Amino acid sequence: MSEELYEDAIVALARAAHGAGKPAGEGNSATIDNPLCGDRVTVEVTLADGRIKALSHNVKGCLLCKASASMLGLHAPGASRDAIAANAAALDAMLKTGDAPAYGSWPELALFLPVSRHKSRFDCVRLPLQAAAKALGETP
Amino acid sequence: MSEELYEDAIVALARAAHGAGKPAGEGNSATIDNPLCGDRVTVEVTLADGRIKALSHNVKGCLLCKASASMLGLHAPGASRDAIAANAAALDAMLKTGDAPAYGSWPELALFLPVSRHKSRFDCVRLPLQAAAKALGETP
Amino acid sequence: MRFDPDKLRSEFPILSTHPGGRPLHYLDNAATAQLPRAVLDAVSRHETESRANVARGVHILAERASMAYEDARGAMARYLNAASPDEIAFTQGTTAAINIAAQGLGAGFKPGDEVVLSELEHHSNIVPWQLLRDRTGIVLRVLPVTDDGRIDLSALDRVLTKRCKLVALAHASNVTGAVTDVARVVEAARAVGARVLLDGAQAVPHGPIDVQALGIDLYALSGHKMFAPNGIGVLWGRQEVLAQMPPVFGGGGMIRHVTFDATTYADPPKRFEPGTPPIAQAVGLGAAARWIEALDRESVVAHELRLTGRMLNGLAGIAGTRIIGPTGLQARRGVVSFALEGVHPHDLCQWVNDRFGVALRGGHHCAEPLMRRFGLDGTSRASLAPYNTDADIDALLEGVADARRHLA
Amino acid sequence: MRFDPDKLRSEFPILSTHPGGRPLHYLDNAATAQLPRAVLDAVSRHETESRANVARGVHILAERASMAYEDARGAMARYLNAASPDEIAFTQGTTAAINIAAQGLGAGFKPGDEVVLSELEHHSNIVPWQLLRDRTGIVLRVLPVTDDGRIDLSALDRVLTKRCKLVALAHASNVTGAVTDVARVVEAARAVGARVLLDGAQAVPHGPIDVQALGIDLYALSGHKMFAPNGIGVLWGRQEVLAQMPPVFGGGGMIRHVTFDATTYADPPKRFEPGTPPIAQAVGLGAAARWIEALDRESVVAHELRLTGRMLNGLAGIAGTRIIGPTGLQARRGVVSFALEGVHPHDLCQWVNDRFGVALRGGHHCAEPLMRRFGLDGTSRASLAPYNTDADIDALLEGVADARRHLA
Ligand SMILES: Cc1ncc(COP(=O)(O)O)c(C=O)c1O
Ligand SMILES: Cc1ncc(COP(=O)(O)O)c(C=O)c1O
Repeated sequence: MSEELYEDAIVALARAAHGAGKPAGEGNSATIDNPLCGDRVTVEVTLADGRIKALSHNVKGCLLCKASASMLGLHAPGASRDAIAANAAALDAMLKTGDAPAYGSWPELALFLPVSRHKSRFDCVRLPLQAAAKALGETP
Repeated sequence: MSEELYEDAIVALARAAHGAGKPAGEGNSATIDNPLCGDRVTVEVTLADGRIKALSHNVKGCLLCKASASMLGLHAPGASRDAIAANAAALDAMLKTGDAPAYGSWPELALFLPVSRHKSRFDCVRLPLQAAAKALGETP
Repeated sequence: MRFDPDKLRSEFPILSTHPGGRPLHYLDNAATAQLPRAVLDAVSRHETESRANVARGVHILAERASMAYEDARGAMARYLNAASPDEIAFTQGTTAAINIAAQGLGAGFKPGDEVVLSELEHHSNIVPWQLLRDRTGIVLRVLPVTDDGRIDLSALDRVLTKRCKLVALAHASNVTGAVTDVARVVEAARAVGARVLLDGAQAVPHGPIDVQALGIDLYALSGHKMFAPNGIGVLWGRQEVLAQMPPVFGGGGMIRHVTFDATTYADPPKRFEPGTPPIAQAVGLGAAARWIEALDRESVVAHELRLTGRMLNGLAGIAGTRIIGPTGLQARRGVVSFALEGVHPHDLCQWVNDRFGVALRGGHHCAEPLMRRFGLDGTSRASLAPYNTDADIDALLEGVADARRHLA
Repeated sequence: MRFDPDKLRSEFPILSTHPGGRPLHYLDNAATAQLPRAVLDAVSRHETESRANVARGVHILAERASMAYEDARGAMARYLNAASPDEIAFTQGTTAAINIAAQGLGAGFKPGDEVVLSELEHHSNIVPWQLLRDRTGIVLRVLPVTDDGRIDLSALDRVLTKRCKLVALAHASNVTGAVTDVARVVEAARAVGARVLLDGAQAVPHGPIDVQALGIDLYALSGHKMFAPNGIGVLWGRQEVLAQMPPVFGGGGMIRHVTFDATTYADPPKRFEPGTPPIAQAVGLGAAARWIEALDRESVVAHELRLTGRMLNGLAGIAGTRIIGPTGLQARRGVVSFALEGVHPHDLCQWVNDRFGVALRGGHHCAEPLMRRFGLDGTSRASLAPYNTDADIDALLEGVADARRHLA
């Protein structure tokens, strides 16, 4: 496991920008600010049969935040609410403990493991998942 | 010269309480508080021909303050305004420098020399002379 | 392990100095307590290894400083048994904490609303409410003090009305040492729907507090009286109480967004921490809380009570002394005020300092209304910390007797 | 004697640590400057030899603490060339100082009275005035900022009206480094009878100030940016200005007499220092002022200017960088903000920290209106102190170029 925050894979994930796009206003959308740095993430989700049909996000933020949103955009379509919540919980646990993410999590989660040593950056990675939870009607 | 603040002579001077008495309301009177300890000195002076005819003081304060007021009560009657001011200045200089008081000052001034090492007590000794100056219409 | 005050003393560098050429008998702990190595080292380590501004910084020193600052918040949350670290706002001290509470709560008060204080309050728990009164037209009502220097809680029924919005009292008196019966106060306050603020300046040095068990709403304390540096204190408030309070001072760090038209504010506790906070001092406070927690509480309490008894008995044996406060050991701290007939407190304090190396405090102790209650201009006060010993009390008693012989 | 930054570095213990295993290139001085031995020692000596509460104490530690505290006041009076130490009120920092000024002056403002700020102010010189506006109905007017990040003083004529009571501006910007032409501001303010307050947080670290020569009325500063501990700052005010200000916070030490009916207040500066002040921190601030005064000012200024030039040139040579602020060396301090296209400031700061040991600050720098002026959410900022060297600048430039290669 790399010690470095900005592995090539994370830079590539951010650049891939899966799911990036202005909210079309067709689903439930939610915006969360990072109170520390003024960054802002908007996520819009459309549900069908209790699963996520589509998800788009608009990120004004750092590379870590963009990479995290891209990971969300990659995996959200077709996922259940529970899957989003489980991965958000796995992320929180990984950041807090510094241990590898729980088995069965999205594979890209592991890319963020080095962030666990940088408390000031936790929120950068969390923000997209929190916005998704909020859009899904959960208390973030 | 003694190193001690409370020489017998100072205790005796305070006890002698020359000039102590409630203001009779016949002369000019002035009250000064010690903002630090809440002590209070009132001095009343009666003038005749530019000299002090009578002086009385009322001290709510410590022994140093009472001794200083007693010194004032001893020497003020018959003294000129200038003499009061000169002794007040001599006192200030003595406290500040720690040197013996200026030649020609009231002899009891020297009793207060050890106070020069106790900045928190300067005002205790000064207060009566400041109240006298104020009663004499000078800015204290 | 038996509690050993002499061993404890050795943790405090200043206690082995000889100011003025005499061993130091420091009995002015209610004014400011001394600093143990653990606190001195925590602060200096912080300043030489982790010093940076907090929040928004991603470099390693900024990360360390932010973590240290939030860690201190956690330590104080534990010390007070707060429901969450978010209930801990760092302030400059008790005085700042009470002012912030007064202005913050005051925004919700209407003219005629009542705040109840007591006659034994420190000026820092009087003047902020007077400033608020001048601005908003609230009414201050005052609980009297009994002859033995306690807040007279039998007057609660009479003084607390339906208009009472807040009862703000000392948890322990800085003059008489009396500890307030908080349960009774809380019960009376709840009965009229009022909140309760405690001025904990004199209570916190004596061990952890359980604000939840006390059932109160707000708590104020100072670091420098609990073995921590100057310039740091805490305003604790229940989350919903702090959440209702608007900001008092504005600046960096307490905002959500700023435009010239409209600014939005951060949630508590940040809302009450504008500007760069006293970071190293908070680190010192956290270290102090841990240091106190590590003491054997029962032994320390027993030790201080024993010394308090020795002091009370000894003073009673010197003709002309009068204790201002409880003469027994129930519900009191080791803070003993007394008057010596015919001797001004400053003369007494100076005498015992100059000739016996005893550090007392003399004067009105920022409690003029209480002095008036007892017909005095001031008292002399001896106040204990765990590092005080029999030798300190002996020096005090010898000094007072000697002062009486020479000055009374 | 030639100025030797490497020798100076050796006075700062933290600068020879290797946080994260790399030499420390500390370029976050505008957020908080580091502490020299002289200051660390002054504070620790105070805490272990003279620690006590100030005022009203007659024991030897109390005497020492009071003298040390007043001595620090004297040192700051000299540093600012105040007319008297009584013009120096110690506060928690710049933010507290400006809030006290706002509430204190505000007591004399009427609805419709105007306070003039600028678009580059730190939130600490915006929000206090907004809180005052919300309470009193004053009007805030804002001087715009030029394209090179200076307060646009050509707008003074338009923005200052007869209703203007106060002009409150940064002496130097914490984002662009621009130094304000105070003479021009004072002239315009005097012409409409307005007072002038300067936020000196970013000016005081660079050497003594002459408030009398500046012709201003109030000055605010923080210790932690001028090589002193956290939790201490100064509000300087001309005697007659402070004398007109009512107290803002109440408590012990700022009163003349207290009764429940009416309390009278001490004269400035005590009026603005309620409660136990940050004593040890003031001692540290006094030591810091003396430490700065002892530097060879001309050499330090030349050194910092040279490094600033090197930084500006170097950044200009990296494609995609944009300087926010003056690109020349006239009337500016060694505070350089820049944007790197396609790279978020936090990513840039993290990169140069993790791989090059360079400590920068990224974000809005508590100046959101200024960020909006330049269409940015944040910048990266490098800021100098006398102990910075060419090696620090080289590491910065190398780091930025490297970040661009990997992240842009
Ligand atoms: C220009 C300016 N004003 C005000 C402040 C606020 O100072 P402090 O946070 O020390 O109160 C700062 C620094 O943060 C600043 O750079
Ligand atoms: C009971 C009480 N309340 C309030 C204060 C004020 O605390 P500080 O001066 O640390 O703000 C003190 C101590 O001075 C105190 O003893």
